[in-house]
Amino acid sequence: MHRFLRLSVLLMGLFAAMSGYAVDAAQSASIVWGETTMPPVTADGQGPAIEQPIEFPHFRHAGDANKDHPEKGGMEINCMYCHTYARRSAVAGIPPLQKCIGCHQSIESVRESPRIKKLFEYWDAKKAIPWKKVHDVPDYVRFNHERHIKRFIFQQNRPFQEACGYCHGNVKELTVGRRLKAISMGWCVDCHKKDHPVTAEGGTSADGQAYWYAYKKPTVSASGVVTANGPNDCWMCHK
Amino acid sequence: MMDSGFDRRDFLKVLGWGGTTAALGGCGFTSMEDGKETVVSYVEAKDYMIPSISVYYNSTCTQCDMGCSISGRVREGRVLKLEGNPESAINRGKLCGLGQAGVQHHYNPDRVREPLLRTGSKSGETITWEKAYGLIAEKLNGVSGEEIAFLTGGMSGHLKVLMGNYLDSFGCKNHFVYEAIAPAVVRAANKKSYGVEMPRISINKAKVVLSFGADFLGSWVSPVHFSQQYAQFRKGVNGQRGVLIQVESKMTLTGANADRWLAVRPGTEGILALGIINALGTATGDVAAAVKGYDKVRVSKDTGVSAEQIDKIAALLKARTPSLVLVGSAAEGYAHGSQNAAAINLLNQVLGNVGKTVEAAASVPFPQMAPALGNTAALQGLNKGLAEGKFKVLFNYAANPVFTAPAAMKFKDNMAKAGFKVVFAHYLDETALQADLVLPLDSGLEDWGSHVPEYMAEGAQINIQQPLMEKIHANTRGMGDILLSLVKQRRSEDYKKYADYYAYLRDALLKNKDAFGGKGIDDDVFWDDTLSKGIVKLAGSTGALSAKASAAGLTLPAPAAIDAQFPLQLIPSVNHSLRDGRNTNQPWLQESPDPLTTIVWDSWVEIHPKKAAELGIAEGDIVEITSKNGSIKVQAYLFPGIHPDVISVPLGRGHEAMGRYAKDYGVNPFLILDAIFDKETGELAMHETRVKVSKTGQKVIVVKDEGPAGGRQMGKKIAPRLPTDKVDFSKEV
Amino acid sequence: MKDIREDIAWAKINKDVLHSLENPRKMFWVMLVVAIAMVGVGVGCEAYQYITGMGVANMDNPHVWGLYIASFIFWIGMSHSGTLLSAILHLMHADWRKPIYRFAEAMTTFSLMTAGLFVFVHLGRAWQVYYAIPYPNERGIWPNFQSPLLWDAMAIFTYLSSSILFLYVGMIPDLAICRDNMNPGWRKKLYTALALGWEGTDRQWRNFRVTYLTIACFLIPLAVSVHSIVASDFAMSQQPGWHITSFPPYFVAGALYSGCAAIITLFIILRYVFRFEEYMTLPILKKIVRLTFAISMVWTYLNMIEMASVWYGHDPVAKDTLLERMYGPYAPFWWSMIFCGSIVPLIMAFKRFQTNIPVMFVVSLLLNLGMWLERWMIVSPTFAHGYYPWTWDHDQWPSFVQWGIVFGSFGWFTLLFMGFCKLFPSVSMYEVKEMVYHRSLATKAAAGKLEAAGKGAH
Amino acid sequence: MSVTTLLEGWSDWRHEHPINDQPHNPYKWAMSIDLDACTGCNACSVACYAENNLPVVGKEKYAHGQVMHWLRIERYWDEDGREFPDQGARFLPMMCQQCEAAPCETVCPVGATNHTPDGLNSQIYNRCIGSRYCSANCPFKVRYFNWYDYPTTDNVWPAEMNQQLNPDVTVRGKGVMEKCTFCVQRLREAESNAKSQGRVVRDGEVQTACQQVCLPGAITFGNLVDPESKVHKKWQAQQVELAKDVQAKDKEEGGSKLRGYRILEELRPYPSVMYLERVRDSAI
Repeated sequence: MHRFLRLSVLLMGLFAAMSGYAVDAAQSASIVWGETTMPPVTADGQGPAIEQPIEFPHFRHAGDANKDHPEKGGMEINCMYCHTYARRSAVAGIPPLQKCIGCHQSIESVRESPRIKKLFEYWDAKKAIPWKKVHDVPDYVRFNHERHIKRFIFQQNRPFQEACGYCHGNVKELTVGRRLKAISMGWCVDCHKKDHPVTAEGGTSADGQAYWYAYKKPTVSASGVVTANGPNDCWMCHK
Repeated sequence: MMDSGFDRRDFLKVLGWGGTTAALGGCGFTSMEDGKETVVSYVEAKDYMIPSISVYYNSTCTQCDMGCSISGRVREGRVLKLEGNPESAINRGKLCGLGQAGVQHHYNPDRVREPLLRTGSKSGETITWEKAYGLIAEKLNGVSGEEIAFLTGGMSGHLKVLMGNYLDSFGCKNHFVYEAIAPAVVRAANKKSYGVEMPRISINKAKVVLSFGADFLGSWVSPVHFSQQYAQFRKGVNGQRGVLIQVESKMTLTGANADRWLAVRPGTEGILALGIINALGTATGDVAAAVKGYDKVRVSKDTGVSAEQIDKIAALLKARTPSLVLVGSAAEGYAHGSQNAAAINLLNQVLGNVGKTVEAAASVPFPQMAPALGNTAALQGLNKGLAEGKFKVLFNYAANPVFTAPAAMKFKDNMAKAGFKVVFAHYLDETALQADLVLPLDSGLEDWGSHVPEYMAEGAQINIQQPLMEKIHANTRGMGDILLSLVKQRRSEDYKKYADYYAYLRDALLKNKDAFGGKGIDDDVFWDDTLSKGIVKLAGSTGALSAKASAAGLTLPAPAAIDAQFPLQLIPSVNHSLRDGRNTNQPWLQESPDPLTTIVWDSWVEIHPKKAAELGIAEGDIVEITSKNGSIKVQAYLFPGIHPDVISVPLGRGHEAMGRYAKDYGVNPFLILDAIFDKETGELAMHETRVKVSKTGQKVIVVKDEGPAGGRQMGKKIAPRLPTDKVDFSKEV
Repeated sequence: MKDIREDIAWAKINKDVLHSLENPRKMFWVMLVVAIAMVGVGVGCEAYQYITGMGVANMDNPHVWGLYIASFIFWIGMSHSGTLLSAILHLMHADWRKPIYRFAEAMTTFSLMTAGLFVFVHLGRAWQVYYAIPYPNERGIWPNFQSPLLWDAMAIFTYLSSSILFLYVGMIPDLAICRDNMNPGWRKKLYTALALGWEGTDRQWRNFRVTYLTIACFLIPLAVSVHSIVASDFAMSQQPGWHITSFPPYFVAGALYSGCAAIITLFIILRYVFRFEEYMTLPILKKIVRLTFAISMVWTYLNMIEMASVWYGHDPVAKDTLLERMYGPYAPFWWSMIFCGSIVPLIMAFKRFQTNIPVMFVVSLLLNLGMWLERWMIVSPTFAHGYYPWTWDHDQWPSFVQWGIVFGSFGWFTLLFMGFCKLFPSVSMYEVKEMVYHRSLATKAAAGKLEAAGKGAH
Repeated sequence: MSVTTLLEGWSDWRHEHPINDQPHNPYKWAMSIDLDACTGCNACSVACYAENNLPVVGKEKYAHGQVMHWLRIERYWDEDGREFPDQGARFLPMMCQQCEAAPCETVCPVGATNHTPDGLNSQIYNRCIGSRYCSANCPFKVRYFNWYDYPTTDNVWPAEMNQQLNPDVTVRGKGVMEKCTFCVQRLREAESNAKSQGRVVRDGEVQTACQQVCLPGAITFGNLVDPESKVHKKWQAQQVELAKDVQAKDKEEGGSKLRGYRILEELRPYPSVMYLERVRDSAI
């Protein structure tokens, strides 16, 4: 009988611990639940390192300038200068080869470096570079770059590195791009559950009616600033 | 799932952007594949090329000859969907199901991909185009113009011009333009009564439309255009809703939408028309004389339409003007078809509709580009020639006579008599299988072209056809390019300046820039503008119609007596999307139910329940339909909308070739048609075939959308209906 | 017709029951082999369906539920009588239940497990079933708590776990007996582990009784609620023939009915296979039969109520559906359901047959058939004849896959059940001992009174 | 994921009735279909196949009733037993009615079908576990289940054909339910574009595939909230109100001279599709 009681107590304890763990886990969605739709996550909680046809140095282009060693530092180019589609379309796409050449044909200094050589080989052959896809979500998930950029960069004037970096991580320190955040549903939802100040523009009536389907009712502060959550309407991302 | 056959990688090569793949969602096994997928980006991108944003290109639909202008949705280099082009007066931004399925003609897996030489092995040996052209040149060597025959479907525009030039280069006159189900008799009759073959009709202006078997909502002339007129006609002018009366022995889609559908005894449509003229009593002169004998008692006896019904119609036609009388396939398909049509047109004239709802259509001021209209008499001529062995070389384009010619004509055997048979084909259809040389064509969405529609809606227009995407198969060619190469064999001097058909087309259009309203505009600008519009509108010339009613030479035979041996009349009905069977291999059309029977993927014979009871036939019985020229076995469907002495089998199915989606589905009623021809025009009288029906004892479950409740609503208010006096249209918006 | 002997030695009880664990009649092995074969068929069909898609079961678009749901309800229903016998009768101190409640409980557990299988079989994407479980997950969304199907899942899980607990707790003293009487081997180890060191001290007995009673009390409302919830899958929908308030009691009655019928069947089988003639005696059979008869009449009544409520409901569609069942394509099954469910049980009213084993065996099987048909007649006709005439169903006949899996489920149940009876004492030894002890006391007392009376005469 | 979100969010997750729910704003997509104009030509159905990646199941599966057409044309005959249907047939395009109080939504165990802010009845393929309860509870039977894995089935999308698939619409694998979505991919794109320009979608800016192709223009589609939209005007003219189950027309049958009705309204699903009755002339 004692053993029986002890056993049951033990079991209950286990369950409690598990669900507690699950809750934390969900909050910082960094662990895999063994579900087929979850990204494969390497030990450091990042995506796998990926070999690209050309080892594109993000840090050189987007990285911060380095006062004393300019050659080591970056050029602080805006993400959207190359990834120009991101603000105009749901998918960011890959810059056309033309874009790279546009600058590099006039940059003699690095012309002979192996990477640029390769670049020009592709260009002369008019062949598309077979880039490998870095951020892949399941095919029934439709993330809309345009919407997020419109809201966070053009409406709320946040620095592009913060806005882009929120999902893509600190790419400006990388060479070849790599997935730095667990881009999983729970992770997206976490952000959609956060309070965001929203503006009355963009077809959003000021009483926040358009947000009645968000995780929480919008709140309107005394100064008339509407705070609301992102949508939790499934059809926003799954169509 | 990704690894199970449906290869995502291939998909992406075309698709370009992994993020926008049409995904196999819900399968539970789609995994995230960081760094697995290749994202093919553009090398150089025009600024309007944005991933996941579609671009629309205007072109022309080639699914049938009516020349609707389409606007194709193209994304990441693939055409995804076809919409109507609002610029066109013919389809005004709409497109029928048949047109929608154009993409399935384009992407069809059964297209011919390489030139095939079939002389040796029947399976065909793949050869190069050079070899193919060489072969043709060789075969044509020393062959006189009279020994060459060119069989095509309806053609127009510059392709027709080029074709003409090619034939002239041999001094060849044998261009046979063949359409299996064209309104050829009506054209002839119109020519007689109005002076034009295809007048412009305005259903929307009419208060009453009396249609003798003209299925203008389904398959007659330009359903896309007429359906829109019909909508306005129903809305009515100032609340006066239009009334549609349909006279035919087998209910068509139009009949199903009529306020009054009259099951007339087959072949007596003309008599009814005269009877109505008689009942109107407004006719004068020779017309009055001609209709004198047709009092309603006799007419009602002959036609099976009750006398009071005739009076009602006459009264309505008197009361509500203008009206419109249409003559369609049901009236023309007899040995006395021309007479039927003439009588019906006469009614139109007596009612004074000419000039009101029947007007002269604009025509393109370039006769050489005007459409060469197909008919069945042409096939007659060709067949005769072939039988006599007159033709050494036979070219075939956009026609499938082996499938559509009645077996009685023995076309297949006669075709074999031709020495060398070249078929320009999209698919290995029945005719292509008889060819010595099969040359693969570009799809309608890969090819250049210009079309002049037979039916001109408002002003005259020329429709431009341009490729919507890269060729799918490297080794297919456009018909224009092929003809050009062939012409070059003959007259290299005149044509060597044209690299390809595109160059020819561009040059030809720009030559007449001024006529096309491009006066003083830079060539490139005008050309790009034309392409982006997809249409060239021009001031067409319009003649006047002769409104004078004349019954000269109008003699209608008495209704034929029932043949004891073949008591029933076979009406091969025209399905609104399968038509003569050239589109049967497009799965969307196979699976979209026939509107009236809701049957899919198969043929059927429509029998009136009363008749079926007499013959002891139930739905799903496999019955054998026997005519003088053979028999077909097909499932029975009890259909109320048909004259009891008539049975009807839809055309278009029953292919023995043409790929996985068409082969071995249904039966082909063309085969058992009697070779009876219209006395005046020599057109095949499609409705004259007499048959008998016998049960085979087999039974199947009819594959249809309709459930066991059939067309009943079981007392529920699902599709209710109101009489006009219970509706106030003026309230509506 | 003799009942359990009151002077039967306790040692003999142990011996007989333990004997059943050692060597049953040949029939046992025959049944085992047959059962395994049946399971094989079922597994084969399921594998085929899982790989190819639900389509092979030949359901179609209006008609999306088939035999799976019907059988699911059937098995859930069957589970109820176990609870009835062990829990309700336990509280009522009906001592005749004692020799048979053990296998009744086992039946409960295993039929629930079988029912659970059908959930997976029925789902289009069984591999995603965890979406329906309300656990804190990474996706940050819950299942839909409004859906009766979800209540179902929860109720069944609760019922299953608690009935397993009930079965197990009730077995502890017997397991101890097994432990003490087994010669060393894996079985002894097993019993030792499961007996949880039972020594039969007063304290243990006291705790044991309390625990057992508590679970019993907890189980009864649960059992009722479970089948009410299953009923609400239908009653809470909007469909004609389903949207009926009397469904929950109707389902519960049906459940008890099929359960009791099943108990009769198994009673007869066990009695023979494990040589329990001395314990599972005819008087006990008689009592179950009478109980079953009573319930069958209740069911018949509720069945009529259903029709009546539809009739007074003034919903023409619901009426149509009802009539469709009686006269439509499903008529033969509906009428045989009425026959098996309401006519056949009348046989049980006759004393002559109540203890006639062959007759009762056949009758009980017929009753179960009737109950299975009832479930099918609840599910299918509504699909075939719903609100929307256009989609009324033409030929919706379950394919061999559906039949195969249903067939297999019976094998699966038999396999589990017979396996259990071979592994654990299917007659509760300690309770039988109690029973005979109490009875002997009673008779002794009676005899005593008699003697006293005799003396007084003088 | 915490229990608190569940409790907080509860009321927001369920929109059981258009009346005691928040009114739709700024969008409520609705339809009006004029059966007097509809000719039953099936173009809409084909367009739907083209737009929404519907599989062509083939003859055998069609025979088993496993066809996937989201939009079906029903053909009814008069039931007065005359020899000929001499007033023609009645055609009815039937697709998901996007009910405001949808019977399918409440019963889905995993909440794979929900009501959206713009008044649609969403179907989330990747959430669906295939219990098929929604279809069981749908009065119109307009939900279609993937009985097979069509993408990998022969001759459904063989090479080349698969290039026609619309990238904006998920291709469904086996075991999930699907139905008409009012072409949500088009609606959401339009809403998004409008938002970027700081306005609401204009009337006629977005069309459903079936509406776009409908030859006689029988289908009107638009935003019911926008008083200027055609669909709003039509509903108003017919005095059909979204949140009512008895309309002006039902009060005086025929006498009201109105044509607008909603199918199976008495079940109170509050459909978003209004039909206009077919008319036949009484003079002939």
